[in-house]
Amino acid sequence: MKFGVISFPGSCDDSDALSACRRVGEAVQLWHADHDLAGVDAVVVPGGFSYGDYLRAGAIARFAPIMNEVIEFARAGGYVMGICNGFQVCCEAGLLPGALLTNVSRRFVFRQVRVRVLGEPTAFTGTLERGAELSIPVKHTTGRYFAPRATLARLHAAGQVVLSYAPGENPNGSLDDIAGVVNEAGNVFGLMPHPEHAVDELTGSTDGLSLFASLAAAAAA
Amino acid sequence: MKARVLVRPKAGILDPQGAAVERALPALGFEGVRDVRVGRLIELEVADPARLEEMCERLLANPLIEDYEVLLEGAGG
Amino acid sequence: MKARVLVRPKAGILDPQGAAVERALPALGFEGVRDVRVGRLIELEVADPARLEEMCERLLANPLIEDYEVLLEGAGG
Amino acid sequence: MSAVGSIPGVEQAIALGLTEAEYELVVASLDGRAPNEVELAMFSLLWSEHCSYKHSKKLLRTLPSSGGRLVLGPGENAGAVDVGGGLAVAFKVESHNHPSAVEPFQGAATGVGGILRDIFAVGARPIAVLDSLRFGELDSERSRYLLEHAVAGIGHYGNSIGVPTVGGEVYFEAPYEHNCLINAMCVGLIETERLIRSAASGPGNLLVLFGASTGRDGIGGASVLASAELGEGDEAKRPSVQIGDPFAEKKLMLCSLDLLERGLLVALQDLGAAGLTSAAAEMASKGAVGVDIDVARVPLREEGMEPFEIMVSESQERMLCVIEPEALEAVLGVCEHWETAASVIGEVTASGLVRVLDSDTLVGEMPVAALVDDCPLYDLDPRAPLEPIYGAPQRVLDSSGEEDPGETLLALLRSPNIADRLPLFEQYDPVVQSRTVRRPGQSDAAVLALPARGQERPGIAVAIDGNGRRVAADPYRGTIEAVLECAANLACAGAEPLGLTNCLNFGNPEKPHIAWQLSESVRGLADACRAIGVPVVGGNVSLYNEGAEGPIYPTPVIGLVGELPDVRRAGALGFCSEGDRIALVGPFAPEIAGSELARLGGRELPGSLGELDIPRVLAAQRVVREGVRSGSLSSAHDIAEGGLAVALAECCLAGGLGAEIALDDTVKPLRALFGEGGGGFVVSGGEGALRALGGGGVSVRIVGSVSGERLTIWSGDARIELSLERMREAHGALRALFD
Ligand SMILES: Nc1ncnc2c1ncn2[C@@H]1O[C@H](COP(=O)(O)OP(=O)(O)O)[C@@H](O)[C@H]1O
Ligand SMILES: [Mg+2]
Repeated sequence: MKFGVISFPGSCDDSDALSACRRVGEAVQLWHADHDLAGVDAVVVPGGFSYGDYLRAGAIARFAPIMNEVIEFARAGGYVMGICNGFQVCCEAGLLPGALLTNVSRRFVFRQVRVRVLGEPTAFTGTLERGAELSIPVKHTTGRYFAPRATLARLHAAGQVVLSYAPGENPNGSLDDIAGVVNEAGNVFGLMPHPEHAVDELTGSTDGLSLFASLAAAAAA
Repeated sequence: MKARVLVRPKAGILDPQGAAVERALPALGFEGVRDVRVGRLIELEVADPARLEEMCERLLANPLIEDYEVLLEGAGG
Repeated sequence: MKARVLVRPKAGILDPQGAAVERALPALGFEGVRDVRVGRLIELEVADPARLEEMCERLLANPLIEDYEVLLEGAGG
Repeated sequence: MSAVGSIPGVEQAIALGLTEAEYELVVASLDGRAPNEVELAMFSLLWSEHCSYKHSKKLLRTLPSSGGRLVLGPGENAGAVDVGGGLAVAFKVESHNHPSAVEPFQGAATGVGGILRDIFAVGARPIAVLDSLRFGELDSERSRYLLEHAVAGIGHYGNSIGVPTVGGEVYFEAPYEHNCLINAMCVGLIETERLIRSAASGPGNLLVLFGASTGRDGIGGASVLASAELGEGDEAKRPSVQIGDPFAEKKLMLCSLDLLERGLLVALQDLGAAGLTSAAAEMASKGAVGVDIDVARVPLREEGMEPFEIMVSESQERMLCVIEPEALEAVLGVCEHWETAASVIGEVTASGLVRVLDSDTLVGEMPVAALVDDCPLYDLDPRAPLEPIYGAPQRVLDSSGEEDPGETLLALLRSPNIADRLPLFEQYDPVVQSRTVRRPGQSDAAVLALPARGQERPGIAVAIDGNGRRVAADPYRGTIEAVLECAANLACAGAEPLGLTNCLNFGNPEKPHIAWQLSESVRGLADACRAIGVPVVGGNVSLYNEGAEGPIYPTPVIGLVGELPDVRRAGALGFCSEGDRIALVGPFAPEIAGSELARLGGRELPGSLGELDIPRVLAAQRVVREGVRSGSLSSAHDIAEGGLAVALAECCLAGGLGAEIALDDTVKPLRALFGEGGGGFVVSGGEGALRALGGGGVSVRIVGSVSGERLTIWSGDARIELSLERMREAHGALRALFD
């Protein structure tokens, strides 16, 4: 099973995501200017500050050549996981509902938070119990999840909210404590926490590994 | 032609920057200020103003969370 | 009274955002765009517009690196 | 020569910061010819304190700067030490004080950008940033403004570029009210044999400028600014604020490292203070060659820039490299891949001259040696002050502290110099790059894993330290204390020092008492480095940090890098297991004078500090380090600001566990609880493990156990009993600043 991790100019957590993926499968780097996905089974759009986060987080990266391929890949049911900046890019690209706004604190926040796995198992949470709590760091300035109320109702009803900040842990003011959502088809996942920074006891926690493992299993199936 | 694009958070969406400014003003002795919203200003020189609308829709603003307004040089505001 | 404050990077001051937008536009098929500057838009309801200058100097803009311009409702742009 | 352009006079030279005598020297070094505008601008910058170190160079030469594991010493953009496995760690701390006082967000941000460039200028990949900050008391609105924006600026740059900010320190003291200090340290990793120097060589080789285009940023900025006391004149200096672009720097960094990987570079140099002028002259000087630069070939961001403006511009995110002509195509290709503009702006010559051309017109011609070596170095005229230089700190605690030790401890935990720094460092990303084994708040030093060697998991620990108030009380001993405390922080993580960097932040060295602080402090620094057996690999000096209100506290900021054999055994500061015994280790001789408690009580600084028994301090550090490395200790924390009681409270809060402590009443309770003085550690572990630390001249006193959810301390008849909750609430005092 092969992951592809995109590198945009300004991506920061791309190599972290690569090594996280390599713990559960093969992984290659995909360059923003490339026009094909090198036959990968799943795409990770990593964290960082693509194009400096200038104008609006994810707004410019969304138009990188590689994103056309990612959009096509996703439309065809391919698995895509957008982490932090990658989540913002996926929202801007219309692959995921909603948008991410400046934290209520107006500041960058790094914090090890507890997040809960919700809803029915998805390709990204398949190996996890519903209600399982994971300790994963967040680090962002623009992580406040927003969607119109009607959309939120639909997301909840359809079980598309798959990750939420545990009570009292919401670091950014996200509506309904939403930390991660999937698209209607369930093949695109966006989350603000950084599972690639929770794959080794030595550097904090291994709770993020299960998300990559779930994805690897789903993509291999 | 010189154009200005004003982008603001949609009504009803919490605007922490605006709220912070509103909180800070009285402390500086500025009373009677309400409804502060902080958005983005984009100034640019365009060959074909007809395409500004499309630029805003696709790049300069995110219609889900932001309203925008285009001011053309001399066309007044 | 409703007022708008347009804040932009001073002429000559580096504007990384403007430069990034300018580089991005052609890739989206928008040619012929120059001199892009990205700043802030602040909209507010003020009781006493006479004090807006001072508000800009002290809080809304950073006079070291930013110019500002006050537009009053109806007073045109 | 045929240089065109108006010929300024001595007045302009003085306006640019040169003395009349220096101007005469410039004329002499040009064989009697008065320098033109371009030349005068270049001389005035290179001969400024900031670039020439004319008041500190002689002192710096007294620092031990060789031996140990040094592989690259002072003189290059950053120094480096060998960390085994064919790897070296390059590191340096640098100040950006004056630009930050003018515009804190951009000043701090570009400070980080500048030190990052110094690290990748030697070929190392930046793996960590640390910051050291000083502001006035927090009841000052300006101090709160500077703090908020400087922290945001540091985070903005480090977070965006993807280098973790893993540690730092901050103090709030009145003498910094008008001269805040913003020092940043960067640590980089590189295969030792890839280290690259900045010496230009090979006449005919090309000079390639790459990165951002050149604007009027910082013209009359850092160099001149940093060489004169901030005063009324500031307004004039303001229009030239430098704006940092971490996105451009990230591409510049990856591009530089890629060029090195491919072996395309002869030499590499960052553009910092004095921009192209300093970069070109330094490269030529180090290589004993000449350079021709054509300003017409420098990509500009603004219209109508004068040749001299181009030569001194401090636009950020630019690098200069020397390459062989054959490599040009390949170099341009790599730059294009990284979306980084690059242009040939000149070439290396055998002339020994820096020649500045504007297309075909020669607009400046100066001997490299005159620019770089002929700047006069001044002897200081150190004289110990007869009266105290600094007034007593403002009193914020009305009680002496005796009445209710519990309340006193809470007041100390609340003090901005002791309160939890979380609200600051949670604005920094400490984990990007996946190396961070100990983040801020987990251990006294940050710990970073190095690439695994088979089963081995080696790592490094880094810390930055410098209590200006104690250096003000006693420049010599205060500086030794700072170095030993930094080493103690490493010991608590289980690391042994390999190399030291420093930034000397002082007032006006032309004043005898400041000269005295500076020379005493450097003497202490040199002695301390010899004592711990590490070389000084590099650093920075920031002088003239004073204004009408007087000088800052003398503030040598110390950065240490050390090694750990096994990061799986990295130390932690928090108590972590109920029932563990707690010991006080080391020759700890607490004094109230000069302590944080004395500060809160508004007491004058003492005229001197108690002498440290250095061999015994080092012995204590050794046993703590060994105890951590062997895994026999559960926690280790050094005793610093606020004394033993604060150290115990910090261990409780970090671990979420209480403790019961009984101190023998050999010393007065207040001193035992809150007195300060280096050399002491609080450690926890099994009784046997703690006893095993003793002997070998190391005093180990078991004082209690880890237990429950409250901290209880008996000291003579004084008693403290506080819940974790109350301590946490007090310790969180800084949070309010960021809500
Ligand atoms: N306090 C100090 N201790 C040791 N070396 C120092 C100190 N201050 C400056 N240096 C060394 O002097 C050289 C010039 O410093 P600097 O001008 O700051 O370099 P750069 O311009 O690359 O930042 C560097 O090699 C630096 O390490
Ligand atoms: Mg340098």
